[in-house]
Amino acid sequence: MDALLLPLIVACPLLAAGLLFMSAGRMPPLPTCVIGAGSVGLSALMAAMLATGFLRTPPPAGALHATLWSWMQVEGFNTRIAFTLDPLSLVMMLVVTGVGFLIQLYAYGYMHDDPGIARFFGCMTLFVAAMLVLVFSSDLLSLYIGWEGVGICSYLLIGFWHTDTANVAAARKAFIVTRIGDAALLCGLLLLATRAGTLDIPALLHIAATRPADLSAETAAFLLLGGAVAKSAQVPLQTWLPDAMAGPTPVSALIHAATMVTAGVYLIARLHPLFASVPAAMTAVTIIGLVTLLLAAGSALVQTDIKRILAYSTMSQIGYMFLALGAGAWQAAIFHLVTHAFFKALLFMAAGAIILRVHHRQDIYQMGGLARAMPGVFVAFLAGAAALAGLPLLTAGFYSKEMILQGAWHAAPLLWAGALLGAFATAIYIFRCLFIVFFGTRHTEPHGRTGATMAMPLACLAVLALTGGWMEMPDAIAPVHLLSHLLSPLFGAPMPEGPTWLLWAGSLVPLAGVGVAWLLWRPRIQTRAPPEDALARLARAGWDFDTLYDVLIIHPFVTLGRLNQTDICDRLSNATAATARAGGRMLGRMQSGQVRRYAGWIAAGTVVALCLGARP
Amino acid sequence: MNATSPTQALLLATILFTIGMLGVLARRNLLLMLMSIEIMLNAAALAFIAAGARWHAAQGQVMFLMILSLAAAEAAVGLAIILRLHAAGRPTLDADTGNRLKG
Amino acid sequence: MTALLPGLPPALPILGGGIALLMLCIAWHRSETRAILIALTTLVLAFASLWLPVLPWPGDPTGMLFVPDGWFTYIAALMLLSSAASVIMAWREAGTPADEFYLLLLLGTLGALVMAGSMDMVIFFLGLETLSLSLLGLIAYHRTQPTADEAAIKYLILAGLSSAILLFGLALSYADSGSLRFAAPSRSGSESPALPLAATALVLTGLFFKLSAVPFHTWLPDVMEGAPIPVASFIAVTSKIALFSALARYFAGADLLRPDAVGAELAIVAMLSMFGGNLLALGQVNLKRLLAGSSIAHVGYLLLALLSPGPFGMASAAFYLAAYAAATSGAFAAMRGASGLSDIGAWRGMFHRRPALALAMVVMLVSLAGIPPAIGFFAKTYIVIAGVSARRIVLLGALVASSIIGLYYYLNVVRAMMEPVPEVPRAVRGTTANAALITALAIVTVLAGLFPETLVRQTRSLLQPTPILHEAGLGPVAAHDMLYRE
Amino acid sequence: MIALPSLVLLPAAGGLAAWLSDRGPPARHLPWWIAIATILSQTLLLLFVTCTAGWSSGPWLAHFSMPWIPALGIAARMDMDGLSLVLLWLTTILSFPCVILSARDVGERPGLFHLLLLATIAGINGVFLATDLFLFFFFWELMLVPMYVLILQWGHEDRRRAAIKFFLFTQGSGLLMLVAILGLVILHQHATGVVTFDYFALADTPLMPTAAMVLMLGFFIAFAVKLPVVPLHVWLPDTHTQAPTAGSVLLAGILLKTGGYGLIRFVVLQFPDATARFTPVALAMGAAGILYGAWLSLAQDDMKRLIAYSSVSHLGFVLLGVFSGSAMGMRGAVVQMVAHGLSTGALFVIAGSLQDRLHTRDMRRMGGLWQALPHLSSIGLFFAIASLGLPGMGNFVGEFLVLLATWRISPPIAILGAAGLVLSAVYSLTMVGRAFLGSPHAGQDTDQTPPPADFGARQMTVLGLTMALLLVLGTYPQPVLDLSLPATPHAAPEMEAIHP
Repeated sequence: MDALLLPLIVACPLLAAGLLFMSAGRMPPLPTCVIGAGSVGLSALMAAMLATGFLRTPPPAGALHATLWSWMQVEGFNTRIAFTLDPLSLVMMLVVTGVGFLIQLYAYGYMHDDPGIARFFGCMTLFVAAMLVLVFSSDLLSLYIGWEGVGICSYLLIGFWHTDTANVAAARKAFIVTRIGDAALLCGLLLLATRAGTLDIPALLHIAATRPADLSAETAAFLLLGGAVAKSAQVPLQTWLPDAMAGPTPVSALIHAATMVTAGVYLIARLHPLFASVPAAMTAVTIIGLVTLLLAAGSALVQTDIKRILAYSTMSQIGYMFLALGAGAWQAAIFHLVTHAFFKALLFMAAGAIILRVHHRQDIYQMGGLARAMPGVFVAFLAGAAALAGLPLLTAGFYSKEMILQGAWHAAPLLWAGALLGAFATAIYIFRCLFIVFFGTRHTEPHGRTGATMAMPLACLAVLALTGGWMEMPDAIAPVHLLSHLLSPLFGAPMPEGPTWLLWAGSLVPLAGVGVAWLLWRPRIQTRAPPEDALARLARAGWDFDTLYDVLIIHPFVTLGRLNQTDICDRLSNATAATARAGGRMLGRMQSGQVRRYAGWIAAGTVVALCLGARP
Repeated sequence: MNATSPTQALLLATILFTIGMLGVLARRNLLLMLMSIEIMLNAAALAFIAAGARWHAAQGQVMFLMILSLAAAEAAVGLAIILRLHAAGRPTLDADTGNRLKG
Repeated sequence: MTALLPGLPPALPILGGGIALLMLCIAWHRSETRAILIALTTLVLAFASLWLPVLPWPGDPTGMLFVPDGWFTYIAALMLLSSAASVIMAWREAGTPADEFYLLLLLGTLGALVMAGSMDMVIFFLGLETLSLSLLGLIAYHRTQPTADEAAIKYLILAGLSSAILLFGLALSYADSGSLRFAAPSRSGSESPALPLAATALVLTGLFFKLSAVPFHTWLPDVMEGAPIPVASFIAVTSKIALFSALARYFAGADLLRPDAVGAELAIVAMLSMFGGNLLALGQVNLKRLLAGSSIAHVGYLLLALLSPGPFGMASAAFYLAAYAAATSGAFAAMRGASGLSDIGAWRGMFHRRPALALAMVVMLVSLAGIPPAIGFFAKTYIVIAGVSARRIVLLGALVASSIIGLYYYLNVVRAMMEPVPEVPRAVRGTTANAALITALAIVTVLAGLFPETLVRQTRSLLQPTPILHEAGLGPVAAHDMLYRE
Repeated sequence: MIALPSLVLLPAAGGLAAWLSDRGPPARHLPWWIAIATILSQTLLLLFVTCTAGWSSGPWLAHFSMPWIPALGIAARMDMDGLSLVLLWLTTILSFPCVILSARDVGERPGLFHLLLLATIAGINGVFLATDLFLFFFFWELMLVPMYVLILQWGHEDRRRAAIKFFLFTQGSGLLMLVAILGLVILHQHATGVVTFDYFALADTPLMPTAAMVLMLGFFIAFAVKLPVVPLHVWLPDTHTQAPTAGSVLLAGILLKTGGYGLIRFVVLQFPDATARFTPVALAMGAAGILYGAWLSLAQDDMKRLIAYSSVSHLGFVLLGVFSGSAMGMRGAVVQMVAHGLSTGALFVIAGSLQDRLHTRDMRRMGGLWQALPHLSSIGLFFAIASLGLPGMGNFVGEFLVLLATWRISPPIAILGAAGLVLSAVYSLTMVGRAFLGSPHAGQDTDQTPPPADFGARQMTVLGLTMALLLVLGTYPQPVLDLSLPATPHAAPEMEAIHP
């Protein structure tokens, strides 16, 4: 029965998406939303049932399997469309469906007067379905379906308001950059398939566990890492995420904060034995995570667009997860993934609520003093910010970040220091944003009020963002280890905890950060102008990766293509034709019309023939 | 009888032939071209005679007669056509000018 | 009257009789209708008589002056049919009075037939000159057309030159071998090896000129443009067939695969003709000149077949001659049907004005280009088979390359015919006879292309290599009294 | 089995009927209806063939043989194996969009148009069935002529050049193949003393390595021009751009596939050793084609040109698969051919209908079409996504299998192929972005009269079915995969099956 629920959870949003696309925009908003959100809610419900069943009576092998059909079966390779529910995918499933459902609700409030709402909900539900495929698949190739599926949905949704060319460009950029990673991932799959003859994840992991890591294993690990990096917007393929904010805010909340961007983390966690067997890859993951964490936090410090701030913060938070993965603290990574899904979605939706009410302005310097105007939103945003900053004890972010710091400490104190620095910066930039937006003098008069459909999800997520962390606590506070126990069959026992002063450091640094933010941007001395020195501009531009790629790759490629627009190979054939015509003209000249010339040709021919005869 | 051997006769024929050919190539006057062709034909005829003499066979002379008749026929038709050209208003007998058929 | 003379096929006397009759009629009272009737009946009778038995030649076969073998029969059939086509085209077309026109046509056909079967220099020479002299008359026949005389005088001078060269070559070979047998002299048994080679080279010049192979081709485009359509068709088809068959006979005994000067000259000329002809046609705006170029190119293909001895060589050549004859006469007939429009520009939009005619023309061009389902496709394939089996790689390459060039101008005409043009005053229709001719030829071209089996069977092993006099051990003396047997 | 030749004769006869039925304005659509009836009956016939095929009697499913030119050992012989069946089905399916969508309003002389269309289809069917090399070549040439006339008569502004280019390239390379065929025949004759054009007999001809290589190249060039393979592709962009919509669909959808089919049947299976020695070059050419085609299609402004170059890129995968030397690659190549036929055919339909509506193919003068033509644009988006190889669509299955097979013999080439996938995303999305999305083009007046009509039920149905097929092919390709492995000529079908 449970194994049968598994495909149903996917099918539900899929069918809804099909229905919505079929309707071709002829359906009024309300039923559209009911179908969209309803289907996701339904699968959330089923997911909850499934989860409770799973937790109450864990299946014999610790996982549920549902093989749908055999996809390709040719000599030397076969692959199936097969789903598996194990603790990891269980967690992901709950996040995707739960947060997804809330965001769908919110989206109705946000989009209900948009003409293309059917397309919007169609893509959203399709995205949920693809994400679930990604999560459930027990075969890397069917996982790849979901992997690319979410990519295309993100393309469609970023470019949702397609009349603006900028949005279209942003969407294309997002898809293409991730596609580069996907190509790497595909190569990894090819390599693994050639090596193992199958892409069935358990089989692969078995091989990785038994066979010593050879060159091909290392290459495969790095190729997969490439895919993960692009999907999760890590250095050096992170450039697409800030632009992706061009999409409607619910999209940013669902795809570019809660779920899709964390797919890379999920992939690495899913294949952790493979990575664990390749130390070099682990180091690479760690370094990528740390670098992204710091760079993104740095950019977030100087952004002026509220959504871009959140985007950069997303990058840096995923950097945390990569750091944890690289450090081998798998549970920590997943834990942070979950909590991050809560509070980042919350932040985005709160930001969306603000944007909606200040006439779609996004520049924080044009807001300000909104705390009184929209207290509910303020509270929600505050909760989210606190969780993101990881204020001690009462926020989810604190516990997950704490766990990561512990892991980093075990891997290398230096990493720990870096992570701590990141935490400090995080606290600064998010509270900078909060102070500037909600305190001080008001610059834009908000209109209307945040509807219930938007308020309700905000409330739920706010609660989650605060309490969500209690599922896993350090022993020093309370010996609660629900998550790591749940995941231990996969990841083994969690690491032992470090000395207690780590905990102190981890809880004081964010507070310090908040303090600094208050000193700098408290209402009294709020400066109206963002910092304009070179470093700030560089950081605001995301450290100019875009320009770099433009100059190095895109521009030369496109220019050369333009130059060769009329295919150079074409010249060859034209040249041949020209020579033929020239020959024809020459023979025409031979046809001078003068009989003596003709006689001359005959004589010449005869003489040549005679010479031929005389030669031997 | 052995004043001239067939080989010498052949040589003479060859010389005549070459002269005729050069005439055809060099002359621009249609009449003279025709005459050069006659020379060539006669050279061929002479060659046949010589060959016949070499093999002591009469076939050579037969060929000679044939060629003679051909030469006559050609001359006749050629002159007729030249006359018609003149009638058609071609000013000169210059073969190089006034050609409409070319290219 | 099955055989007046032993070994003489009845077709020749029939033609002669027809000619005489026609002359009498002309002398008595002119009438084009009667003339054409007589001409046609003569040709048909001659054609029918090809199947009559020929009185066997008494005595030594090597002494025959004229061989009515299978090759002769086949070639003669082709030539009779194609000159019949010319006759039909000429109906109401040649300037009045047209009686002598048919007379000359018959005369030329007679010469061509004689040439095709001749084994002896004298006979060959007679046939050749009969043909070319009557051609002269035909070319110059149009009084009104100003270019006719020019074409005629050009043909006269060049033909005279070439026949002089040919005769000189024959004389040399006679001087060398002492026999008038019309065959390539073998170098064995002659004291001066240069002599036979020179002789062959000169004879080849003569033959190539009439065949209009590059570089002896220059006269053809001009003459064809100047001559009336039926004559052009006659030159392009009948006389070429005759000349090619003579060439084939000339080399019937020789081993062309042996790498010597003759083989080299043939190969070079073949290649030059393929490229030259196609390139020449490439730039033409006059349909007659275009067809002249294409016929030059086809001579090149035929030479490839000739140069590929073996089971397929002559068979493919024979097949190709048939395909070529049908398609080329058809093309000229179509031009005649379009009231002699020879400017390609005038053919624009023909598809919209006269679809049937245009369709026929397309069939002919497609056949000439060697595209299925027309017969030309299989013919070309057949020749390529021969070339491959004889390993003529270079020539095959030339064939492929030049055929691609050929495709271009054939399709160019097709394209011109398809272009939509503003309605122009519709051209005067050709005669119904001509229309029937076009239809028949088109049907033949397509059907024979789809089912070439019968023709393939017909053309197999027509021309047996004939022994050369020297090997027969027949001395000049024998040749001497052989001459006086007539 | 008489059904095989009737697969060729039926469309031809239908075409003739359509031509004769062309009686001017009052019954303007009569030829169209006749054409539809023809392809419907062809579908039924093919269904019949599929059902009655001898599934049990080995890889060869159906046979027909009858002497044609016995003097030269030429027979009208047709045999059908799974590969032929798949491609025949592709032909039949694609002839529906051709006729139903793009052939309805062709302007003057609809009868002739349908005649040519159906004649081309007949020739293609023949190519997929013939197992007598002469017959094969006959059809190979035969299918070009009507296509040439189609382009010439109903093509766009620069049609003359395009048509003649198309014809010269394909025909010229065809002549090379002819020489190669005859060379094979002659060698076979020298070896056995028998002149025959029979595929199965010739496949067993003992050949010197060099001879085999030369002959193989003769065939390869002909098929490479058709497929097309860079640098022999130059005829394709012009032709596809200038051809009328139906012509483009036919060209891209099916005609190019004859090249792939020929490579499989007459190159790889007939000259295995030579092929093996030639593989490195072929792989390099394939990769070059993938990248070069994608690169150039990225640079185009003309929509049809862009799609044409994308075909060059996609068919590079076919070359890789065919020469990967493994059954997996072969199957992948076939799936790729089918998927490409469907997706690119549909894309050409869309480009064509855009040209009918906007009278331009220049994407610089399009943009923001989504408002005016939501249905058309969304369909275009779908097929663009399909052609960038999204998993779940047929193209991905083909590309993945091909790449997997390639990786086994040469990872670098496979990596280049994967890079091609990135580029395919670039050009597909560029096309979508420039044509359908963005702000409505300034020059393209929004108040044009009448506003361009969006896709109606007819188009939506046909294209919707095409989408469904692509999705099915992408999610459940097994039937095609099972069929697509070609039967070897050495397992010659038993005789009594040939003479029923």
